[in-house]
Amino acid sequence: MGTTFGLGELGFLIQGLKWTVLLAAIAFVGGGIGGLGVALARVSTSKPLRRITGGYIALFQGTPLLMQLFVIYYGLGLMGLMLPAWVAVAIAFTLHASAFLGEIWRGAIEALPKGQFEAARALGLHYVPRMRDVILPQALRIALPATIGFLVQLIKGTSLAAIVGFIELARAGQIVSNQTYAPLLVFTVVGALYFALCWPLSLYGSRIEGRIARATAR
Amino acid sequence: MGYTLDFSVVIDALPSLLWGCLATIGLAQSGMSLALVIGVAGVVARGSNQRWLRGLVIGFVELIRNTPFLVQIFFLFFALPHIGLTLNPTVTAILALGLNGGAYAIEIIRGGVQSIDKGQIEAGLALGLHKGQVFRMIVLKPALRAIYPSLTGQFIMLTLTSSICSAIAAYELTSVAQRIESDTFRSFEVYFTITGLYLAISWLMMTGFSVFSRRYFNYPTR
Amino acid sequence: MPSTATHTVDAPHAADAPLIVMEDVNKWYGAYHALRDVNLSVRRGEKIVLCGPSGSGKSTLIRCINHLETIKSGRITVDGVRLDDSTRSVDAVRSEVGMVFQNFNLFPHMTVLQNCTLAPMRVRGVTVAAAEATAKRFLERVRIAEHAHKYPAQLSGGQQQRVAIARALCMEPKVMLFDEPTSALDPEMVKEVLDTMVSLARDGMTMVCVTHEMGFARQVADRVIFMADGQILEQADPESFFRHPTHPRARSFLGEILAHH
Amino acid sequence: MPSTATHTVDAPHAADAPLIVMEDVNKWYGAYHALRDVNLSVRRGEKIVLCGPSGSGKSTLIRCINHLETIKSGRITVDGVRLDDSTRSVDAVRSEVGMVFQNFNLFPHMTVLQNCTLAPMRVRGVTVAAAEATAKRFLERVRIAEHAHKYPAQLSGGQQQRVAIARALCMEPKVMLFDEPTSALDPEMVKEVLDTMVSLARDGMTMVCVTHEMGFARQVADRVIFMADGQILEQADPESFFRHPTHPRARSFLGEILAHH
Amino acid sequence: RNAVAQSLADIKSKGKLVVGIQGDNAPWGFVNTQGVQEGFDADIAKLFGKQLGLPVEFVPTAVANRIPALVTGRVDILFATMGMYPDRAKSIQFSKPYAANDIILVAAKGTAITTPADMKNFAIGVARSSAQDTAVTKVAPEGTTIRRFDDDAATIQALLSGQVQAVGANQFYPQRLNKSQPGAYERKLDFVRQYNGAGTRLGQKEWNETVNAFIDTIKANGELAKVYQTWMGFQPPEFPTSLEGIPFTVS
Ligand SMILES: Nc1ncnc2c1ncn2[C@@H]1O[C@H](COP(=O)(O)OP(=O)(O)OP(=O)(O)O)[C@@H](O)[C@H]1O
Ligand SMILES: Nc1ncnc2c1ncn2[C@@H]1O[C@H](COP(=O)(O)OP(=O)(O)OP(=O)(O)O)[C@@H](O)[C@H]1O
Ligand SMILES: [Mg+2]
Ligand SMILES: [Mg+2]
Repeated sequence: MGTTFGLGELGFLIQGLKWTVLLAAIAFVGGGIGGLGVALARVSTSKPLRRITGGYIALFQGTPLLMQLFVIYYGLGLMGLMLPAWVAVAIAFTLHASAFLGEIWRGAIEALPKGQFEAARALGLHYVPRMRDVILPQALRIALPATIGFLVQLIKGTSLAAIVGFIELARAGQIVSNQTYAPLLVFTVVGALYFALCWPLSLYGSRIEGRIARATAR
Repeated sequence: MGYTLDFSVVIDALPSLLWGCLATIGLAQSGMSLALVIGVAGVVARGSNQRWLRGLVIGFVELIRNTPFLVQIFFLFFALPHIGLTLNPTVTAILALGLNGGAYAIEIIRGGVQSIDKGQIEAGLALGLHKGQVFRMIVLKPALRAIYPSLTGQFIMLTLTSSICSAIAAYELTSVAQRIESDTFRSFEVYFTITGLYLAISWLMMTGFSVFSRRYFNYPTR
Repeated sequence: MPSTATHTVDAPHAADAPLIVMEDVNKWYGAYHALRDVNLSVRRGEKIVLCGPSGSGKSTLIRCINHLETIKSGRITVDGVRLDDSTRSVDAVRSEVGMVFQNFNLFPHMTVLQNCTLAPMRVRGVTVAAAEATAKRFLERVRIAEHAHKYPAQLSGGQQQRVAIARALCMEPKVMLFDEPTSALDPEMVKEVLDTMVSLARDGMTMVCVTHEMGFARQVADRVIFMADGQILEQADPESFFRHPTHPRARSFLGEILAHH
Repeated sequence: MPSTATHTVDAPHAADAPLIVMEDVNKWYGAYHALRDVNLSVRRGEKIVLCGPSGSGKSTLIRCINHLETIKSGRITVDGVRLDDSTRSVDAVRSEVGMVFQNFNLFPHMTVLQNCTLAPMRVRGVTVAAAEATAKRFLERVRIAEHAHKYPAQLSGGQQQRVAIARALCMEPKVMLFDEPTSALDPEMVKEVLDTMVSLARDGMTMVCVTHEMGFARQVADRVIFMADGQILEQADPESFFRHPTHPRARSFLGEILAHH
Repeated sequence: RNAVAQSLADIKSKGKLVVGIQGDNAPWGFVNTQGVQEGFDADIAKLFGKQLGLPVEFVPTAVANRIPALVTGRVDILFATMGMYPDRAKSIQFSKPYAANDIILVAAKGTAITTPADMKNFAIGVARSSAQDTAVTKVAPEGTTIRRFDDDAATIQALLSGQVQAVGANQFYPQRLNKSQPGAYERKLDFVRQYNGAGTRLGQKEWNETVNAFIDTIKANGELAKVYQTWMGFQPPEFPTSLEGIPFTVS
């Protein structure tokens, strides 16, 4: 028992990092699809649909991700739905991300000039091509910086998957620190790995934000 | 067989859960106040003409925004003692929340300050006010008003983030819940309940924020 | 040309049947009565200029024609199709009616060409090649074909508005609606857009234009319609309208806008 | 009154010494030379109107006077104080110079009264009561005292601009600078602001105004200064300036703006 | 109510044995840096799998989540260092004990703790929901500062960085603490000897019997002693035949 922090341990952390990336990717893709649905529901003409998705967003934005993970992970089990841990965690993250991305994109859709919707309708475009070809491409562009910002949050948020025993980066860090008795070193490395993952995204996000700001300032 | 939900243990533990809520609100409030101070100070420092100071602020913001809160709070709790600074869990939690919220607040408030018409600043200078006075008396309030929704949104997130402080044994709602859970083994009931309590807390805070906003930002705009 | 108030309807496709018929149309925005018992009929090939003070309901009127607004009571028929809120009737009408807005409303993320081919492809289902051929023809028509691969933001206001006209034409509509197409333009660009509209009018397109360009009205309108408070107060050929407007509101309105020019 | 180009300086507080002196002032924005060797001296009680085409440097000139812009070379002296980038000289000058901007720049989160008392209290250190008494006097002066407790957003543009004038006056400055104070106003509000300025002028306030209101210039200016390309090309009393401008650029400029009125 | 494997036959037909185990509690159960589950509990579970003729799948579970993982059917059985308590026995079915664990208090040598009452003067760290938590909470005088961390690693780290002055520990803590600061820490108090049992869901009579039979077998044939020697370096103690309020079998 008890090793020092070496290449093997670093490898183990990187193994955890892979899971972190995978989890974030699943959550982002799932949340992207779900969020699109939520955003469209929020701007739809159906009042019940708006209400329901509004409540859904309030629930997921008003409770800690930690609780969402726990309740979904064990709540599904309680309902007799037996799923592998990573599936349950992916569902939890997807639901979480859908709420946040849905809200971000709703804001972007509503920020578009009304004239864009009207011009599309006046051309006879139906709902699907109107949204797919005219509205969403513009809205997603406006929402890109906020979306990337949320992706960074999501990557960091995957560290909470540790509480349900998922061995991603943060959990791997705990395990290694437990075996090497060098938690400071280990957590510095863990922090650095998160930083290396998130920082380029953050930079990219603020670059786009600057570009959009300049374009709209014209 | 199977599992039957039984909320009686939760009802028995209600008083301690409510204390936990208060503790969470207290942590969040202190964290937010600190975050606001850091935010405003950071914006001032970010706009200074000292390169190193600007660099320091930018570095701080990027460091915080790109690492998980869990790592940050571990670092404060376990690393600071090695340089002779041993803070108890509650103080550590407030510090961690303040630093984390502060980094986001810097970026948000900076956006607000940039949205203020340059003419406002010039008008203040032309009246003979100094740069600091112009910032405090003329720029700050309209800037805060402009970004109030995103700032309060961030503060709600901070409140929810405080649940992670249980990792360093700070006293707050989640740690109370985990305590009850380990006493009763009634995990589902406990977690369902505190999820509801968190929802109530964030709703309460949102209400508080909007009341404050109506009071403080009571001047009309066009 | 004197104004005729033909009210026979539902005889589709007869060449001399009116293209647009509005009968007793009433429109409310909440508690505000925006159109009051509007009756209007537009013949094939007719050019109509709508004018009137701000808030009189001009935009509302033309937006009702292609169902961008729903009406409370009355009937609107376009080329024999009764607009009745059903998707079928709305689709049928919109594909016959082109519209040009004050703010152009080009899609900024698409090139000029893509702006023009989108609707024909998605609504009419024509092929890319066919849509592009049509688009090029109409871009040529508004003398802007050389900018086909630019994005709207790279064009001047006048050029953008001509693209918007071409985009509407690509659906080969039977009637074109214009809502103050030149009022968002810098003075030097107004003329290029008006010239395009004049040449469209010459080709026999049926047109309903909201505009305060009285020179344009004099040159091409068959009929000038004056609105105030959601009502049509006067309609006449431009000559008589400008020479001796009968309604006092029309007189004061004309006094105002002509003083500016 | 003929223009005098007195260049004696640094004799502070002598009643006949010029209040503002600019000597060989040069200002650059990056590579752009915005003011070229500007020389100007303003006597106590003198009213000067600055005009010239857009981009000629009028705003830049008056902004240099209270150090909203720093200059590259030359000297600016206000009431005997040489502006030298030191906080002391900047403070001294700013508290003697009032400025009114095109866009009013009232502080939206303060009432009219608070707008007017802020600087006297914070800069001069007077008490609330004294500051409010002064503020009320000047609000009375611009005939807006009844709105003292309203917020800027609740006032019309003309009222806002009068508050901005009162705010500047509350610091009891020796000179007032105006940068196109009426050009952001709706036509009906221009007159109320101009009337206020005329009455200020009557009371003997030293004024430097950038404005294209030629009626105002005729009525109150002691001297009209014409700028182009960062240079002062002509200065004369209004009568001669409007009757026979000597510089060709001034002539064409006058032709242009008078055609509009 | 839930579609959970109920009997031995169900598990056999599923083709694998899913075991809930600790992932970071060396030497009981931990995932090594190659990502492979190891430890005392892992070896016992493997023996069980061998006896059943089934491959073993490990699900590492955090201390606080062991019971939920079992109850919701995520795992078939817990070999997860489960201390046998009457309270827990209300939620899960314990088997006969297969391991013993001494719950103790550990602090730096100079720390003035000789009786449980002395704990009042210090901040005591424990891993939340662990046997140590239970023991310290029971024994410590009213008003003692008890800080509950997520796991052993954080608890040990808290002691090392001085955030707590003593920790509720199991028999392995001193060895681990002294690895990082040799000779600095010592056993201060002995609380209890606690027994660990395997956990199954309540009411699974046949399954519980299978587990008990397995434990009897390894106690008898020396396999248990071998595993003990490997991970703890000493021989297994005597195990009690009954514990107050904790039935080993389904009644
Ligand atoms: N969506 C709406 N909700 C409420 N009221 C509306 C809406 N759209 C228009 N109105 C009101 O209906 C009236 C008629 O508006 P409309 O836009 O048709 O006028 P207009 O004649 O086109 O005026 P303008 O020349 O200013 O464009 C106005 O009083 C306007 O305020
Ligand atoms: N901050 C700046 N950076 C760069 N160039 C500037 C800046 N401010 C002004 N300029 C340039 O300096 C020149 C003079 O500007 P100034 O604002 O003084 O002109 P002006 O005479 O007041 O014109 P206007 O009548 O349009 O207000 C202009 O060409 C302008 O583009
Ligand atoms: Mg209109
Ligand atoms: Mg200017």
